[in-house]
Amino acid sequence: MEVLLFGIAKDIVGESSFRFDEGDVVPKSVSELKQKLKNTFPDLGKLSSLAVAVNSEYANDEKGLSQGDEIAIIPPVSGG
Amino acid sequence: MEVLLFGIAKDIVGESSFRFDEGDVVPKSVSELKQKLKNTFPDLGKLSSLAVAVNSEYANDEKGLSQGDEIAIIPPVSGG
Amino acid sequence: MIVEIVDVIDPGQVYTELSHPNSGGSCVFVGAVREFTNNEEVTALEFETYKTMALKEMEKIAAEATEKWKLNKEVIRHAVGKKAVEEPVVVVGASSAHRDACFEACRYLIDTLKERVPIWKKEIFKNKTVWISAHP
Amino acid sequence: MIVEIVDVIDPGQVYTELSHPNSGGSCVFVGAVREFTNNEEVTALEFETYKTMALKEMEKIAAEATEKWKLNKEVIRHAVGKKAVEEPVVVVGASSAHRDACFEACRYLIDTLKERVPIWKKEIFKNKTVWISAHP
Repeated sequence: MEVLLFGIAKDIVGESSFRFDEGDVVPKSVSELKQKLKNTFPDLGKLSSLAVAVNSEYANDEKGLSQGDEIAIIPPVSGG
Repeated sequence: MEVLLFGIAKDIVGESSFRFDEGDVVPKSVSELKQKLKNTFPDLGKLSSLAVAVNSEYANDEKGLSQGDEIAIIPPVSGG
Repeated sequence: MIVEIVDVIDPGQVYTELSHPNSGGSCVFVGAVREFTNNEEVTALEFETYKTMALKEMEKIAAEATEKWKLNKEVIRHAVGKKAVEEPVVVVGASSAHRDACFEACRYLIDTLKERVPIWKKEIFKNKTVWISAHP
Repeated sequence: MIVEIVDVIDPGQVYTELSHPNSGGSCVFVGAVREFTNNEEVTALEFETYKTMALKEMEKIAAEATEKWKLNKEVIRHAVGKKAVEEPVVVVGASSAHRDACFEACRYLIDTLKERVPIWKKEIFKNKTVWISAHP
Protein backbone atom coordinates (compact mmCIF):
# COMPACT_ATOMS: atom_id res chain seq x y z
CA MET A 1 0.00 0.00 0.00
CA GLU A 2 1.55 3.28 -1.12
CA VAL A 3 1.01 6.49 0.82
CA LEU A 4 1.72 9.84 -0.91
CA LEU A 5 2.69 12.90 1.10
CA PHE A 6 2.29 16.54 0.16
CA GLY A 7 3.07 20.02 1.41
CA ILE A 8 4.03 20.27 5.06
CA ALA A 9 3.21 16.56 5.64
CA LYS A 10 6.00 15.69 3.22
CA ASP A 11 8.40 17.97 5.13
CA ILE A 12 7.43 16.48 8.51
CA VAL A 13 7.85 12.86 7.37
CA GLY A 14 10.88 13.70 5.25
CA GLU A 15 9.68 11.65 2.25
CA SER A 16 7.25 12.23 -0.61
CA SER A 17 5.84 8.68 -0.18
CA PHE A 18 6.24 5.48 1.81
CA ARG A 19 4.88 1.91 1.62
CA PHE A 20 3.25 -0.53 3.99
CA ASP A 21 4.67 -3.83 2.81
CA GLU A 22 3.59 -7.44 3.33
CA GLY A 23 5.40 -7.81 6.65
CA ASP A 24 4.03 -4.50 8.09
CA VAL A 25 0.91 -4.05 10.19
CA VAL A 26 -1.23 -2.42 7.51
CA PRO A 27 -3.89 0.05 8.78
CA LYS A 28 -7.41 -1.20 7.98
CA SER A 29 -9.14 2.20 7.89
CA VAL A 30 -8.46 5.89 7.39
CA SER A 31 -8.71 6.52 11.14
CA GLU A 32 -6.20 3.76 11.89
CA LEU A 33 -3.81 5.21 9.32
CA LYS A 34 -4.14 8.72 10.76
CA GLN A 35 -3.57 7.47 14.31
CA LYS A 36 -0.52 5.48 13.24
CA LEU A 37 0.98 8.49 11.46
CA LYS A 38 0.30 10.87 14.34
CA ASN A 39 1.94 8.42 16.76
CA THR A 40 5.05 8.15 14.60
CA PHE A 41 5.15 11.84 13.59
CA PRO A 42 3.62 13.91 16.41
CA ASP A 43 3.99 17.13 14.33
CA LEU A 44 1.25 15.83 12.00
CA GLY A 45 -1.13 16.07 14.96
CA LYS A 46 -0.34 19.77 15.34
CA LEU A 47 -1.67 20.75 11.88
CA SER A 48 -4.96 22.69 11.54
CA SER A 49 -6.40 19.66 9.76
CA LEU A 50 -5.30 16.34 8.31
CA ALA A 51 -7.34 14.66 5.60
CA VAL A 52 -6.80 11.42 3.75
CA ALA A 53 -7.63 10.69 0.12
CA VAL A 54 -8.20 7.18 -1.15
CA ASN A 55 -7.82 6.75 -4.91
CA SER A 56 -7.79 10.56 -5.27
CA GLU A 57 -11.08 11.21 -3.45
CA TYR A 58 -11.50 12.62 0.06
CA ALA A 59 -12.27 9.71 2.42
CA ASN A 60 -13.90 9.82 5.85
CA ASP A 61 -12.45 8.15 8.95
CA GLU A 62 -14.55 4.99 8.54
CA LYS A 63 -13.35 4.29 5.00
CA GLY A 64 -11.61 0.89 4.76
CA LEU A 65 -8.22 0.58 3.07
CA SER A 66 -7.12 -2.15 0.65
CA GLN A 67 -3.63 -3.15 -0.43
CA GLY A 68 -4.06 -1.79 -3.97
CA ASP A 69 -5.34 1.67 -2.96
CA GLU A 70 -3.47 4.89 -3.67
CA ILE A 71 -3.54 6.74 -0.37
CA ALA A 72 -2.61 10.40 0.06
CA ILE A 73 -2.10 12.51 3.17
CA ILE A 74 -3.71 15.90 2.66
CA PRO A 75 -2.54 18.66 5.03
CA PRO A 76 -4.52 21.96 5.02
CA VAL A 77 -4.90 23.04 1.38
CA SER A 78 -3.96 26.59 0.37
CA GLY A 79 -4.40 26.94 -3.38
CA GLY A 80 -5.61 30.09 -5.10
CA MET B 1 -28.84 77.73 -25.66
CA GLU B 2 -27.97 74.44 -27.33
CA VAL B 3 -29.85 71.26 -26.48
CA LEU B 4 -28.29 67.89 -27.40
CA LEU B 5 -30.46 64.85 -28.05
CA PHE B 6 -29.49 61.18 -27.74
CA GLY B 7 -30.88 57.71 -28.29
CA ILE B 8 -34.62 57.48 -28.70
CA ALA B 9 -35.04 61.20 -27.85
CA LYS B 10 -33.04 62.03 -30.97
CA ASP B 11 -35.28 59.75 -33.05
CA ILE B 12 -38.48 61.28 -31.60
CA VAL B 13 -37.37 64.87 -32.22
CA GLY B 14 -35.73 63.98 -35.52
CA GLU B 15 -32.58 66.02 -34.80
CA SER B 16 -29.40 65.45 -32.80
CA SER B 17 -29.60 69.00 -31.38
CA PHE B 18 -31.56 72.21 -31.53
CA ARG B 19 -31.16 75.79 -30.25
CA PHE B 20 -33.25 78.29 -28.34
CA ASP B 21 -32.23 81.56 -29.97
CA GLU B 22 -32.54 85.18 -28.91
CA GLY B 23 -36.10 85.57 -30.18
CA ASP B 24 -37.36 82.29 -28.58
CA VAL B 25 -39.00 81.89 -25.19
CA VAL B 26 -36.07 80.25 -23.42
CA PRO B 27 -36.98 77.84 -20.57
CA LYS B 28 -35.64 79.09 -17.23
CA SER B 29 -35.37 75.71 -15.47
CA VAL B 30 -35.00 72.01 -16.16
CA SER B 31 -38.67 71.40 -15.38
CA GLU B 32 -39.75 74.17 -17.79
CA LEU B 33 -37.57 72.67 -20.51
CA LYS B 34 -38.98 69.17 -19.92
CA GLN B 35 -42.56 70.47 -20.00
CA LYS B 36 -41.94 72.39 -23.19
CA LEU B 37 -40.40 69.34 -24.88
CA LYS B 38 -43.19 66.99 -23.76
CA ASN B 39 -45.80 69.45 -25.07
CA THR B 40 -44.12 69.67 -28.46
CA PHE B 41 -43.17 65.97 -28.67
CA PRO B 42 -45.75 63.92 -26.71
CA ASP B 43 -43.77 60.72 -27.33
CA LEU B 44 -41.05 62.01 -25.00
CA GLY B 45 -43.62 61.84 -22.20
CA LYS B 46 -44.16 58.13 -22.89
CA LEU B 47 -40.54 57.12 -22.07
CA SER B 48 -39.76 55.22 -18.85
CA SER B 49 -37.76 58.25 -17.71
CA LEU B 50 -36.47 61.53 -19.05
CA ALA B 51 -33.48 63.21 -17.43
CA VAL B 52 -31.68 66.43 -18.27
CA ALA B 53 -27.98 67.13 -17.99
CA VAL B 54 -26.61 70.64 -17.64
CA ASN B 55 -22.95 71.01 -18.57
CA SER B 56 -22.62 67.23 -18.61
CA GLU B 57 -23.95 66.62 -15.09
CA TYR B 58 -27.39 65.25 -14.15
CA ALA B 59 -29.58 68.19 -13.09
CA ASN B 60 -32.74 68.12 -10.95
CA ASP B 61 -35.98 69.82 -11.98
CA GLU B 62 -35.27 73.02 -9.99
CA LYS B 63 -31.92 73.63 -11.69
CA GLY B 64 -31.91 77.03 -13.48
CA LEU B 65 -30.70 77.28 -17.08
CA SER B 66 -28.46 79.98 -18.54
CA GLN B 67 -27.87 80.91 -22.15
CA GLY B 68 -24.31 79.53 -22.23
CA ASP B 69 -25.18 76.09 -20.77
CA GLU B 70 -24.77 72.86 -22.70
CA ILE B 71 -28.04 71.03 -22.16
CA ALA B 72 -28.63 67.37 -22.97
CA ILE B 73 -31.81 65.29 -23.00
CA ILE B 74 -31.10 61.90 -21.43
CA PRO B 75 -33.63 59.16 -22.23
CA PRO B 76 -33.36 55.86 -20.24
CA VAL B 77 -29.72 54.77 -20.37
CA SER B 78 -28.87 51.22 -21.41
CA GLY B 79 -25.11 50.84 -21.50
CA GLY B 80 -23.26 47.70 -20.51
CA MET C 1 -7.69 54.29 -12.72
CA ILE C 2 -8.49 53.81 -16.40
CA VAL C 3 -11.77 55.23 -17.74
CA GLU C 4 -12.29 55.08 -21.49
CA ILE C 5 -14.77 55.01 -24.34
CA VAL C 6 -13.34 53.19 -27.32
CA ASP C 7 -14.35 51.75 -30.69
CA VAL C 8 -13.04 48.24 -30.05
CA ILE C 9 -12.45 46.48 -26.72
CA ASP C 10 -9.64 43.97 -26.18
CA PRO C 11 -10.60 42.17 -22.95
CA GLY C 12 -7.19 40.46 -22.88
CA GLN C 13 -5.38 43.66 -21.95
CA VAL C 14 -7.36 44.37 -18.79
CA TYR C 15 -5.53 41.87 -16.59
CA THR C 16 -2.19 43.65 -17.15
CA GLU C 17 -3.90 46.95 -16.40
CA LEU C 18 -5.18 45.65 -13.05
CA SER C 19 -1.92 44.00 -12.01
CA HIS C 20 -0.29 45.54 -8.92
CA PRO C 21 2.31 44.22 -6.44
CA ASN C 22 -0.17 44.55 -3.58
CA SER C 23 -3.09 42.94 -5.44
CA GLY C 24 -3.76 39.32 -4.49
CA GLY C 25 -6.86 39.32 -6.69
CA SER C 26 -8.46 40.95 -9.72
CA CYS C 27 -12.11 40.62 -10.66
CA VAL C 28 -13.22 41.48 -14.19
CA PHE C 29 -16.63 41.58 -15.84
CA VAL C 30 -16.95 41.55 -19.62
CA GLY C 31 -20.30 42.28 -21.23
CA ALA C 32 -20.86 40.98 -24.75
CA VAL C 33 -23.59 40.85 -27.39
CA ARG C 34 -26.03 37.94 -26.95
CA GLU C 35 -27.57 36.24 -29.94
CA PHE C 36 -31.14 36.10 -28.61
CA THR C 37 -33.38 38.48 -26.67
CA ASN C 38 -36.77 37.03 -25.72
CA ASN C 39 -36.25 34.36 -28.38
CA GLU C 40 -35.74 36.91 -31.14
CA GLU C 41 -32.48 36.72 -33.05
CA VAL C 42 -30.32 39.83 -32.66
CA THR C 43 -28.19 40.82 -35.66
CA ALA C 44 -26.14 43.43 -33.81
CA LEU C 45 -26.19 46.03 -31.05
CA GLU C 46 -25.44 49.65 -31.71
CA PHE C 47 -24.16 51.88 -28.92
CA GLU C 48 -24.11 55.64 -28.84
CA THR C 49 -22.97 57.92 -26.03
CA TYR C 50 -22.83 61.47 -24.77
CA LYS C 51 -19.09 61.14 -24.41
CA THR C 52 -18.11 64.13 -22.22
CA MET C 53 -20.77 63.26 -19.69
CA ALA C 54 -20.26 59.48 -19.91
CA LEU C 55 -16.56 59.85 -19.06
CA LYS C 56 -17.40 62.16 -16.14
CA GLU C 57 -19.94 59.65 -14.77
CA MET C 58 -17.53 56.75 -15.23
CA GLU C 59 -14.87 58.69 -13.30
CA LYS C 60 -17.35 59.41 -10.51
CA ILE C 61 -18.32 55.73 -10.30
CA ALA C 62 -14.67 54.65 -10.14
CA ALA C 63 -14.04 57.23 -7.40
CA GLU C 64 -17.07 56.00 -5.44
CA ALA C 65 -15.72 52.44 -5.58
CA THR C 66 -12.34 53.67 -4.34
CA GLU C 67 -14.09 55.24 -1.36
CA LYS C 68 -16.11 52.13 -0.57
CA TRP C 69 -13.36 49.51 -0.98
CA LYS C 70 -9.57 49.40 -0.69
CA LEU C 71 -8.62 49.03 -4.35
CA ASN C 72 -5.25 49.21 -6.07
CA LYS C 73 -6.43 49.52 -9.68
CA GLU C 74 -9.69 50.03 -11.56
CA VAL C 75 -10.73 49.86 -15.20
CA ILE C 76 -14.02 50.99 -16.77
CA ARG C 77 -14.05 50.78 -20.56
CA HIS C 78 -17.09 50.92 -22.84
CA ALA C 79 -17.30 50.48 -26.59
CA VAL C 80 -19.44 52.48 -29.01
CA GLY C 81 -20.64 51.74 -32.53
CA LYS C 82 -22.09 48.57 -34.01
CA LYS C 83 -21.17 45.26 -32.33
CA ALA C 84 -21.83 41.75 -33.59
CA VAL C 85 -22.81 38.72 -31.49
CA GLU C 86 -20.05 37.69 -29.01
CA GLU C 87 -18.21 41.01 -29.42
CA PRO C 88 -17.30 42.63 -26.08
CA VAL C 89 -19.09 45.92 -25.37
CA VAL C 90 -17.97 46.73 -21.84
CA VAL C 91 -15.16 45.73 -19.48
CA VAL C 92 -14.96 46.70 -15.83
CA GLY C 93 -12.53 45.43 -13.24
CA ALA C 94 -10.78 46.10 -9.96
CA SER C 95 -7.83 44.67 -8.09
CA SER C 96 -7.25 44.54 -4.35
CA ALA C 97 -5.21 42.80 -1.65
CA HIS C 98 -8.04 40.35 -0.86
CA ARG C 99 -10.82 39.02 -3.05
CA ASP C 100 -13.90 40.35 -1.25
CA ALA C 101 -13.09 43.93 -2.21
CA CYS C 102 -12.43 43.30 -5.90
CA PHE C 103 -15.55 41.13 -6.35
CA GLU C 104 -17.82 43.66 -4.66
CA ALA C 105 -16.23 46.62 -6.45
CA CYS C 106 -16.46 44.92 -9.85
CA ARG C 107 -20.17 44.28 -9.32
CA TYR C 108 -20.69 47.87 -8.20
CA LEU C 109 -18.90 49.23 -11.28
CA ILE C 110 -21.06 47.37 -13.79
CA ASP C 111 -24.35 47.83 -11.88
CA THR C 112 -23.82 51.55 -11.46
CA LEU C 113 -22.58 52.02 -15.01
CA LYS C 114 -25.81 50.48 -16.27
CA GLU C 115 -27.87 52.81 -14.08
CA ARG C 116 -26.17 56.11 -14.67
CA VAL C 117 -23.74 56.35 -17.57
CA PRO C 118 -25.30 58.06 -20.64
CA ILE C 119 -24.84 55.27 -23.15
CA TRP C 120 -27.72 54.01 -25.25
CA LYS C 121 -28.09 50.62 -26.87
CA LYS C 122 -30.22 49.79 -29.87
CA GLU C 123 -31.00 46.16 -30.65
CA ILE C 124 -30.95 45.46 -34.36
CA PHE C 125 -33.19 42.57 -35.41
CA LYS C 126 -33.84 41.39 -38.96
CA ASN C 127 -36.89 43.59 -39.46
CA LYS C 128 -36.74 46.25 -36.76
CA THR C 129 -34.55 48.19 -34.33
CA VAL C 130 -35.41 48.81 -30.67
CA TRP C 131 -33.88 51.26 -28.17
CA ILE C 132 -33.42 49.21 -25.00
CA SER C 133 -35.24 50.24 -21.78
CA ALA C 134 -36.80 53.25 -23.48
CA HIS C 135 -40.37 52.28 -22.67
CA PRO C 136 -41.98 51.04 -19.43
CA MET D 1 -15.65 23.43 -19.33
CA ILE D 2 -11.87 23.90 -19.06
CA VAL D 3 -10.10 22.49 -16.00
CA GLU D 4 -6.30 22.60 -16.03
CA ILE D 5 -3.13 22.64 -13.98
CA VAL D 6 -0.36 24.43 -15.84
CA ASP D 7 3.12 25.83 -15.34
CA VAL D 8 2.34 29.35 -16.57
CA ILE D 9 -1.01 31.13 -16.69
CA ASP D 10 -1.93 33.62 -19.41
CA PRO D 11 -4.97 35.46 -18.02
CA GLY D 12 -5.52 37.14 -21.39
CA GLN D 13 -6.74 33.95 -23.03
CA VAL D 14 -9.62 33.33 -20.62
CA TYR D 15 -12.05 35.82 -22.19
CA THR D 16 -11.93 34.00 -25.51
CA GLU D 17 -12.46 30.72 -23.68
CA LEU D 18 -15.58 32.07 -21.95
CA SER D 19 -17.08 33.67 -25.05
CA HIS D 20 -20.39 32.15 -26.20
CA PRO D 21 -23.21 33.46 -28.44
CA ASN D 22 -25.67 33.19 -25.55
CA SER D 23 -23.39 34.81 -22.94
CA GLY D 24 -24.20 38.44 -22.18
CA GLY D 25 -21.59 38.46 -19.42
CA SER D 26 -18.37 36.81 -18.26
CA CYS D 27 -16.90 37.16 -14.79
CA VAL D 28 -13.26 36.31 -14.18
CA PHE D 29 -11.16 36.18 -11.03
CA VAL D 30 -7.37 36.18 -11.27
CA GLY D 31 -5.30 35.47 -8.18
CA ALA D 32 -1.71 36.70 -8.14
CA VAL D 33 1.29 36.85 -5.82
CA ARG D 34 1.22 39.77 -3.38
CA GLU D 35 4.41 41.47 -2.29
CA PHE D 36 3.61 41.64 1.42
CA THR D 37 1.99 39.30 3.95
CA ASN D 38 1.56 40.77 7.42
CA ASN D 39 4.14 43.40 6.49
CA GLU D 40 6.77 40.82 5.63
CA GLU D 41 8.21 40.97 2.13
CA VAL D 42 7.47 37.85 0.07
CA THR D 43 10.12 36.81 -2.45
CA ALA D 44 7.99 34.20 -4.20
CA LEU D 45 5.24 31.65 -3.71
CA GLU D 46 5.75 28.00 -4.51
CA PHE D 47 2.78 25.78 -5.37
CA GLU D 48 2.66 22.03 -5.36
CA THR D 49 -0.30 19.79 -6.08
CA TYR D 50 -1.61 16.23 -6.00
CA LYS D 51 -2.49 16.55 -9.65
CA THR D 52 -4.84 13.57 -10.29
CA MET D 53 -6.96 14.50 -7.29
CA ALA D 54 -6.76 18.26 -7.88
CA LEU D 55 -8.14 17.88 -11.41
CA LYS D 56 -10.94 15.62 -10.13
CA GLU D 57 -11.90 18.15 -7.44
CA MET D 58 -11.77 21.03 -9.92
CA GLU D 59 -14.08 19.10 -12.25
CA LYS D 60 -16.49 18.42 -9.39
CA ILE D 61 -16.52 22.10 -8.45
CA ALA D 62 -17.19 23.14 -12.05
CA ALA D 63 -20.03 20.60 -12.24
CA GLU D 64 -21.52 21.88 -8.97
CA ALA D 65 -21.53 25.42 -10.36
CA THR D 66 -23.27 24.19 -13.53
CA GLU D 67 -25.98 22.67 -11.34
CA LYS D 68 -26.42 25.80 -9.26
CA TRP D 69 -26.40 28.37 -12.07
CA LYS D 70 -27.24 28.46 -15.77
CA LEU D 71 -23.75 28.79 -17.25
CA ASN D 72 -22.52 28.56 -20.83
CA LYS D 73 -18.78 28.23 -20.17
CA GLU D 74 -16.46 27.73 -17.22
CA VAL D 75 -12.70 27.87 -16.72
CA ILE D 76 -10.68 26.75 -13.68
CA ARG D 77 -6.92 26.91 -14.19
CA HIS D 78 -4.23 26.77 -11.51
CA ALA D 79 -0.49 27.17 -11.84
CA VAL D 80 2.19 25.16 -10.04
CA GLY D 81 5.85 25.88 -9.36
CA LYS D 82 7.56 29.04 -8.17
CA LYS D 83 5.79 32.34 -8.87
CA ALA D 84 7.18 35.86 -8.43
CA VAL D 85 5.27 38.92 -7.19
CA GLU D 86 2.43 39.96 -9.57
CA GLU D 87 2.53 36.63 -11.41
CA PRO D 88 -0.91 35.01 -11.83
CA VAL D 89 -1.41 31.76 -9.94
CA VAL D 90 -5.06 30.98 -10.52
CA VAL D 91 -7.78 32.00 -12.99
CA VAL D 92 -11.44 31.05 -12.65
CA GLY D 93 -14.35 32.33 -14.69
CA ALA D 94 -17.84 31.68 -15.94
CA SER D 95 -20.11 33.11 -18.62
CA SER D 96 -23.89 33.25 -18.66
CA ALA D 97 -26.84 35.00 -20.30
CA HIS D 98 -27.20 37.49 -17.41
CA ARG D 99 -24.60 38.82 -15.01
CA ASP D 100 -25.96 37.55 -11.67
CA ALA D 101 -25.17 33.95 -12.57
CA CYS D 102 -21.60 34.53 -13.76
CA PHE D 103 -20.69 36.73 -10.76
CA GLU D 104 -22.06 34.22 -8.25
CA ALA D 105 -20.55 31.24 -10.05
CA CYS D 106 -17.12 32.90 -10.32
CA ARG D 107 -17.13 33.59 -6.60
CA TYR D 108 -18.19 30.00 -5.88
CA LEU D 109 -15.42 28.61 -8.08
CA ILE D 110 -12.61 30.46 -6.31
CA ASP D 111 -14.01 30.04 -2.77
CA THR D 112 -14.54 26.31 -3.21
CA LEU D 113 -11.21 25.80 -4.95
CA LYS D 114 -9.48 27.36 -1.94
CA GLU D 115 -11.38 25.07 0.44
CA ARG D 116 -11.05 21.74 -1.30
CA VAL D 117 -8.54 21.45 -4.13
CA PRO D 118 -5.31 19.72 -3.02
CA ILE D 119 -2.85 22.48 -3.85
CA TRP D 120 -0.36 23.74 -1.30
CA LYS D 121 1.34 27.11 -1.19
CA LYS D 122 4.62 27.92 0.48
CA GLU D 123 5.54 31.54 1.10
CA ILE D 124 9.20 32.20 0.51
CA PHE D 125 10.60 35.07 2.56
CA LYS D 126 14.20 36.24 2.68
CA ASN D 127 15.13 34.05 5.65
CA LYS D 128 12.40 31.42 5.90
CA THR D 129 9.65 29.51 4.11
CA VAL D 130 6.16 28.91 5.50
CA TRP D 131 3.44 26.47 4.36
CA ILE D 132 0.26 28.56 4.32
CA SER D 133 -2.68 27.60 6.59
CA ALA D 134 -0.80 24.58 7.92
CA HIS D 135 -1.09 25.60 11.57
CA PRO D 136 -4.03 26.90 13.59
